[in-house]
Amino acid sequence: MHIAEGFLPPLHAAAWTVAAAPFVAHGVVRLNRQIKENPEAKLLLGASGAFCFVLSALKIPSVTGSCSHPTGTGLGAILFRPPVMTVLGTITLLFQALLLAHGGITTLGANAFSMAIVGPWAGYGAYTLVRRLGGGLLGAVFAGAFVADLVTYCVTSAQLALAFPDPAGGFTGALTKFGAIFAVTQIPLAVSEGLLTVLVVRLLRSTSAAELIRLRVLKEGQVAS
Amino acid sequence: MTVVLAADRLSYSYPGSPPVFSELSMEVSQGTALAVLGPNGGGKTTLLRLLCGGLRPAAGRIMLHGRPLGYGRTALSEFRTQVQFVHQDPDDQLFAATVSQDVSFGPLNLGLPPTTVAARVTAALEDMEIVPLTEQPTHLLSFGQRKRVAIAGALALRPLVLILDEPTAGLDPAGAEALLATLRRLSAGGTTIIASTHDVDFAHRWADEAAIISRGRLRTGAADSLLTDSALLRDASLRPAWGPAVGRVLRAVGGLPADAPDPRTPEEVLRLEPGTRP
Amino acid sequence: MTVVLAADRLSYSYPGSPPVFSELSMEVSQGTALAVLGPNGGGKTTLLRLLCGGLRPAAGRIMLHGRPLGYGRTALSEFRTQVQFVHQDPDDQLFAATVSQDVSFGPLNLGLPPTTVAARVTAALEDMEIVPLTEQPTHLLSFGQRKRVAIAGALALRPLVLILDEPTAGLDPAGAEALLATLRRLSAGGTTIIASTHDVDFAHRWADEAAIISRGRLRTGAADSLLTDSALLRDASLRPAWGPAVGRVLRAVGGLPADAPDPRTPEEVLRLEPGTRP
Amino acid sequence: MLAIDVAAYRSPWRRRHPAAKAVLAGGLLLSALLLPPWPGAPITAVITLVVALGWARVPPRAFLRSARAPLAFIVTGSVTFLISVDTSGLAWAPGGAVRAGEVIGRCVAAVFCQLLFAMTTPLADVLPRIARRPGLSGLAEVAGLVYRMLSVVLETVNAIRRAQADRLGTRSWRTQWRSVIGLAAQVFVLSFDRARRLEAGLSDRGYTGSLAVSVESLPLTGRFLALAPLPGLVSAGLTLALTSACTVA
Ligand SMILES: Nc1ncnc2c1ncn2[C@@H]1O[C@H](COP(=O)(O)OP(=O)(O)OP(=O)(O)O)[C@@H](O)[C@H]1O
Ligand SMILES: Nc1ncnc2c1ncn2[C@@H]1O[C@H](COP(=O)(O)OP(=O)(O)OP(=O)(O)O)[C@@H](O)[C@H]1O
Ligand SMILES: [Mg+2]
Ligand SMILES: [Mg+2]
Repeated sequence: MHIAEGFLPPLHAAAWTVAAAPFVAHGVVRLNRQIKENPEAKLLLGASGAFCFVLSALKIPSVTGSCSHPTGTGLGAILFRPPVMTVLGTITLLFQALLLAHGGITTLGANAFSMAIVGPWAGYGAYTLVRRLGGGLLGAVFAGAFVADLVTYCVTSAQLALAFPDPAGGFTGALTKFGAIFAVTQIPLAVSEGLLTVLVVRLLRSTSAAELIRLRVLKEGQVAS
Repeated sequence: MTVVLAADRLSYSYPGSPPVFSELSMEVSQGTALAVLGPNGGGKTTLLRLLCGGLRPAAGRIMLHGRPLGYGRTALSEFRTQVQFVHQDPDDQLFAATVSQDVSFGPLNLGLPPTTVAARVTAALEDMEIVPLTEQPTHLLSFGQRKRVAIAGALALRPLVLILDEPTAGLDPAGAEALLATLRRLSAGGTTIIASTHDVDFAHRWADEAAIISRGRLRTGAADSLLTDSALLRDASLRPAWGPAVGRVLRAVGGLPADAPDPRTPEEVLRLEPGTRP
Repeated sequence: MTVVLAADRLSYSYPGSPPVFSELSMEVSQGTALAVLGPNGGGKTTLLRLLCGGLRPAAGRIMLHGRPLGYGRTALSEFRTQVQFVHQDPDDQLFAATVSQDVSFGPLNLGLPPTTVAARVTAALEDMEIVPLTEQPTHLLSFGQRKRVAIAGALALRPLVLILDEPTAGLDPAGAEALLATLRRLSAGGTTIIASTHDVDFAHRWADEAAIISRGRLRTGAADSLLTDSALLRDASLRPAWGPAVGRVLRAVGGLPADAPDPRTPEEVLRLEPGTRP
Repeated sequence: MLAIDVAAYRSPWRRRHPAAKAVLAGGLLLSALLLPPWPGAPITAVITLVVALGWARVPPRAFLRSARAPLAFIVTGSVTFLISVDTSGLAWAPGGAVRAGEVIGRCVAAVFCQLLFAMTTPLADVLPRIARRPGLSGLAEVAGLVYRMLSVVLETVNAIRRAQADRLGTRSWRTQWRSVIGLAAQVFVLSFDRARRLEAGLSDRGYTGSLAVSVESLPLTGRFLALAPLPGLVSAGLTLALTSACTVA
């Protein structure tokens, strides 16, 4: 659910763009540093961006039986770390706006704030927390993907509630409404995305251990676990 | 002979492009080996994908045993237990981590019990002569090996009709020879096989029937006559097969008895040199 | 003739695998058309990538004009202004969004002024006969068209040596014919060309010299003699070329004058039928 | 491939400078967002539609088809305006229909402007131009690579998805899960394999860190640029004139 072009009042669209800008700029600085140290990184980043885009275009069967798209922000944040994921996520959102008309240009800032900034950071936080607390890789991955997906949609609901407060209930009333429509239908999907991500990472651990080690998701010698 | 698969006045165009062909009809009889030829962009892949239910025609129908194919989920999945398609690029098809996992995908989807699945996988790997690769990861195999795994994945479903897109592309001559032997063995077992190729000599050696598709038009007929028609072939950016051309000239100059078959390989030609032991 | 490119006791093995070959040596003279043949997995691609500096040998050296190639950044980039490699899969090489953008990459890296770059791009597109595609996006092109763009990208650097990995794979016979003509034109202009292929007849028609690589061993020699040596070819999973085999038998039975050249295509064979106008 | 992308490459406006097209679509977008929704939104929407289908000759079916996805979001989102929620529970929102109508109107006009730009301007013409600006070159080059690899990976993924269907991978809920897990993992392997292969291919072409390419030089002057701001101005002028006429009356 990307906020469509024109849906947000101009002032809100501008404010979210301003809010997202420092995070994206920080990510770009990191990205430029990586590229400067190692020109080949550019190609890996390109591949990672393609991966994020294609991942979010896959249809997954939701536990309720219908099909929906995963956000991919949790897996992306775990694999590439939040700052880089912010840049890749923003590029993905821009391409989705211009190639699929999913999301808009003036709402790019708002969408980036939820899907490329808060979602990845929250997911990565959950993932790190579970690992620090001694949880296994797969448990942490589930937490990361689940939280990232859910938080992304909570932020979207909050953005909409801020823009369109309920005439009677104000911000909280509107948040309840948008929350009911977006976030609650999203819980089964967040579970699905969590499960999918776990199963994918489990598969990758056996087929692409070298890449996961390079991305520092696995440590050397952890492959067998 | 009973017609297994038929196309009835098919039309197709990709979104935003002119039609690849329209009103195209053809019939394939049980047990036939049919070669589909044509220039780059002629429409071979498109035709094969329509025949296997992977693309939905703009107009016209595909018929299996005389019954038109429906495009609902159950109708299609029933159809696919009988008609299987192997892509030109094995990387378009292989997705599981190891060879045996990938080949087991189809039979598992049929809901077969695990022992039957295992038996099917082994049989398919034996058919393709890749039993030693069973537990290898697919992405470390050579191109020719990946191609064999892709075919095994289709065979494991025991299809009535097997459709292959350019099965020899990228194989060395020995690999193509081995594939030829495999296809013949499958045909002998009653499987109907349709394969596209750019290699006129391969088509001529393998196929009973040929279909040439070029600029939206389809010509079908016995492989022997179609693949020796120079004008028709040239028109489709193809060249005649060597074997029949050499046979014809040799017979005319007395190098081959009038009733002898055409040589099929350069080795067979060399054996015709006077003074060579047969 | 001067030797342009040479390999001196090369050895190579991929990490964790047995050596593909060891102590392999060869020399390529200026202006030669050299065909590299061998079975799937024989090591053709590996050899070509070593020759173009894309892989670094475990032992041995590559020499350009007698000077050994260094693997530092400047040495390599100097080397690549003279030796260019075209991959089998054009998607390994094309990265820019449109044809002209992609072809401009090499000349821009040379630091040429914009007008020279533009002239080089146009010339390369003309050479490959794809001027009408100039502003097309690469991802909407057919395989054969992308292949041409990849070759144009190499040509735009005006290399001394052009190395191509299976340039005919996936092309229809007419496309292969057009490529043959292009390679001949480049040779006539003095470019040294090395190409791998599985198509013995293509190799025989195009190449002056041949190299056969199989199970770690390399045999080089004149294309005429190497590509008619049945035992050697069989050993490398190849088959003899049709043309020379047919020529030999026809001469033996009096169907061809002793001093006439071998027929090169089935069409030429058919023209030898008595009573056919030449 | 992606319908919007294909339309952009085939657009008769392909040879117009992207900046001029940005001025045109951006001007219309501003009037869609900043003018009072009634009558601003319908006026802007109609003018944009006329420019897109009439002047830029965007294929109408592709245009409307591409508008479907955002419209679904817009309608779902606006439904919430009809009801109101507070501590006392649910109720019909007074003036909710008007509010929903305003947002839908503004949104439709804005989406049309977005499509007008997207369907006449391929990313291929935009990204290399951005790559020339210092500071942004890394970002734009990475975006360019994403774009290129996207088309290759997407094509393979579509092929694998079809192949999975051929092998009965969409039969049931269970088989669908198995298919999508295998596919998602394969996308990862595939993307990184692509990067590795492109790395080899580019280094053979002399890659040392810069992916600069020459872009076709298009004129950023002349009639088209002069006309570009016009549709936006017309829509603004018309709206303001109508509004003031109504207020006066
Ligand atoms: N996905 C697609 N979208 C648009 N056009 C397509 C698509 N796939 C193929 N085409 C076009 O349809 C026509 C037929 O293509 P098809 O792939 O069937 O040819 P082919 O005979 O298999 O060629 P080849 O020998 O190169 O494999 C061509 O003109 C091609 O450009
Ligand atoms: N990246 C790699 N890692 C490990 N082994 C490899 C790799 N690439 C090739 N090989 C192995 O090296 C050997 C030579 O491969 P190469 O690709 O050079 O063969 P080729 O002659 O080009 O074959 P083909 O005709 O199939 O293209 C093969 O045994 C192959 O399995
Ligand atoms: Mg094809
Ligand atoms: Mg090779």
